[in-house]
Amino acid sequence: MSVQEEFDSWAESGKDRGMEQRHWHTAKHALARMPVEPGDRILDLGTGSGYALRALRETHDTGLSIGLDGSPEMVHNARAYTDDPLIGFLQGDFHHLPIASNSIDHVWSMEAFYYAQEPIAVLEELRRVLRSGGTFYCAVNYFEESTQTHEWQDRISIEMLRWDRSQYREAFEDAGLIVAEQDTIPDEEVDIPPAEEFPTEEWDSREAMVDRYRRWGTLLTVGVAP
Amino acid sequence: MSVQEEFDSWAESGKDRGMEQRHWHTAKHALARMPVEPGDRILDLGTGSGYALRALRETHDTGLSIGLDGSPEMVHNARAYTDDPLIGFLQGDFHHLPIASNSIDHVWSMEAFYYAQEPIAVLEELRRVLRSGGTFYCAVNYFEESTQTHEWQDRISIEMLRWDRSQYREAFEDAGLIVAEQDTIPDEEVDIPPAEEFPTEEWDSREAMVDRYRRWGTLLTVGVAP
Amino acid sequence: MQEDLLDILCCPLDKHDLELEATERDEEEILTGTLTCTECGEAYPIEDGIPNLLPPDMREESPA
Amino acid sequence: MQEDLLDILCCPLDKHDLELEATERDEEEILTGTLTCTECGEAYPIEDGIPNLLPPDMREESPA
Ligand SMILES: Nc1ncnc2c1ncn2[C@@H]1O[C@H](CSCC[C@H](N)C(=O)O)[C@@H](O)[C@H]1O
Ligand SMILES: Nc1ncnc2c1ncn2[C@@H]1O[C@H](CSCC[C@H](N)C(=O)O)[C@@H](O)[C@H]1O
Repeated sequence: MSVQEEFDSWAESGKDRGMEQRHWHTAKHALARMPVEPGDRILDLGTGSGYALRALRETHDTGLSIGLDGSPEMVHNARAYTDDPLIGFLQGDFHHLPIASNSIDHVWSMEAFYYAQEPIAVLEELRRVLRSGGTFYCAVNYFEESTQTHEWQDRISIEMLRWDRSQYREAFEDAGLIVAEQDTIPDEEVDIPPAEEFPTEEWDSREAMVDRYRRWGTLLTVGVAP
Repeated sequence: MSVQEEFDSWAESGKDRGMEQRHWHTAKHALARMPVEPGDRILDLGTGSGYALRALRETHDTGLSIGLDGSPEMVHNARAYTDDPLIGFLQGDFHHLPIASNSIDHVWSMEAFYYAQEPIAVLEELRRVLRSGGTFYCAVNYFEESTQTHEWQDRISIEMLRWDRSQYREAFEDAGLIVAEQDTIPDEEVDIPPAEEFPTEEWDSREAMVDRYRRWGTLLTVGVAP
Repeated sequence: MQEDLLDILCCPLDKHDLELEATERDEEEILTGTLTCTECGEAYPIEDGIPNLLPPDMREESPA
Repeated sequence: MQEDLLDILCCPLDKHDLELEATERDEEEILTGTLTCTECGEAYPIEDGIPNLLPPDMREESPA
């Protein structure tokens, strides 16, 4: 199954909105850190339902922004969720960005970067499209230290990149991005039931669930184009 | 009263350790975001008790680092709190850093920057001492949006800079630093008594205390040397 | 697709400018049309207001 | 003061290198001495192991 087909089926079954809701718990904290000024142009890499661009429009009055996704159903839905003329959606591939050099102020990406099959090439593309001083906010829930997430790979046919914190930092620097910040943002909102309710349908133990959400949550790496 | 005398008297009365304890609530979160690699050289601007350098040595195995402070009593105490040979303390002034150009990997400063009488000159000095790609993590509790802190100025004879978030961003950029992040970090640890215990000795209302600690906390601005 | 987007978009293959040919518009934007690379001549479709700027070999034909 | 610090330190006024004259040491570091700017000749004291690199006009005399 191709990336497009896989995510088309997610979008068709409403998973785009489900992700929006779940990812928002930590995404909002990462988004709040972005040094976005009014009029800035944002690229959302693997935009899904497009919520990040909608949020940045509301909070920062951002300029013409692009939500890019490989899945036609994802961008189709994303487009239907807003009629803001300053948010455009398009189908495109991480490795071949259809975006002019130095034209983007900040790039956001949540739960999408690890689908890159050639991550350094993607980072180099991002560096190309970013203006000097622009940032790449890269947020992932699937990473080496968060061991409870490792099994996600079994549920999807696309190969997922399982880097640890230092591999993210090194790859950013290899691609010529300065690493300005790295952090894990706990998900404090997901409801964790009391111990006696475990095992649940999804979780063997309360400890495992705490490790996934409260201990690790989302890994944020911030790169800056020099 | 000069800056030195003011802070000498703080250090003599144990306020250095008191600040360490209180500032740690939010400082630890900001420190955890720094992209510090083993061997990195850190400058702590207005080091007080020197806790930040001690923490970074422990967590990141940092290299030879400098705690700078104008107050001889502060650095005297700070030196007594550690015998780590890779942490050096010295007396110096923010505006005239006795530090070679491009020699520092990252600069940390907590609750000190707003004492700068010529903040742009200080930022330019920081840019000079930072290597390209190095960061300045600037944390302050006293800033425009956190209105409950404004009265601090009445208790100290040194003029304090009361910038808002955007003034911090603009000043960093004026000095040639890229702004990679800005965030407010709530203090979730300070104990806020139930409503019926207000007014307390320090606080008129519970709302005021919540606004100061949980709503605003510490303003972090991260600059990157290009 | 907003016409202003043309300023930011480029060919995913060689990064050259794109030329717009709109076949259907409403008050705000282009609904159907083609974006053609001014250098390599590759054509990218706009359908339902959404440009498909995947490299041609990744483009899956829309089901009939 | 660790002798290695000399690599990073400079004169706060003209940013030139400093020359160390140590008058008291223990196994690890310099306890008393002077750092002198190789360019402007300004001398900065080291006391109790701590260099005072304030610009001279900000230096307060230690109480007798
Ligand atoms: N190589 C690639 N090029 C373009 N999009 C890709 C891609 N690999 C994965 N994607 C897209 O990345 C998205 C990941 S799902 C995450 C969606 C959204 N950012 C959120 O936080 O909810 C999917 O919509 C998928 O189609
Ligand atoms: N112009 C200046 N040059 C050097 N140090 C200064 C200064 N203005 C203020 N300071 C120092 O800045 C410190 C602020 S108090 C904060 C101490 C410590 N960072 C903490 O978080 O607890 C004081 O120790 C004071 O002596």
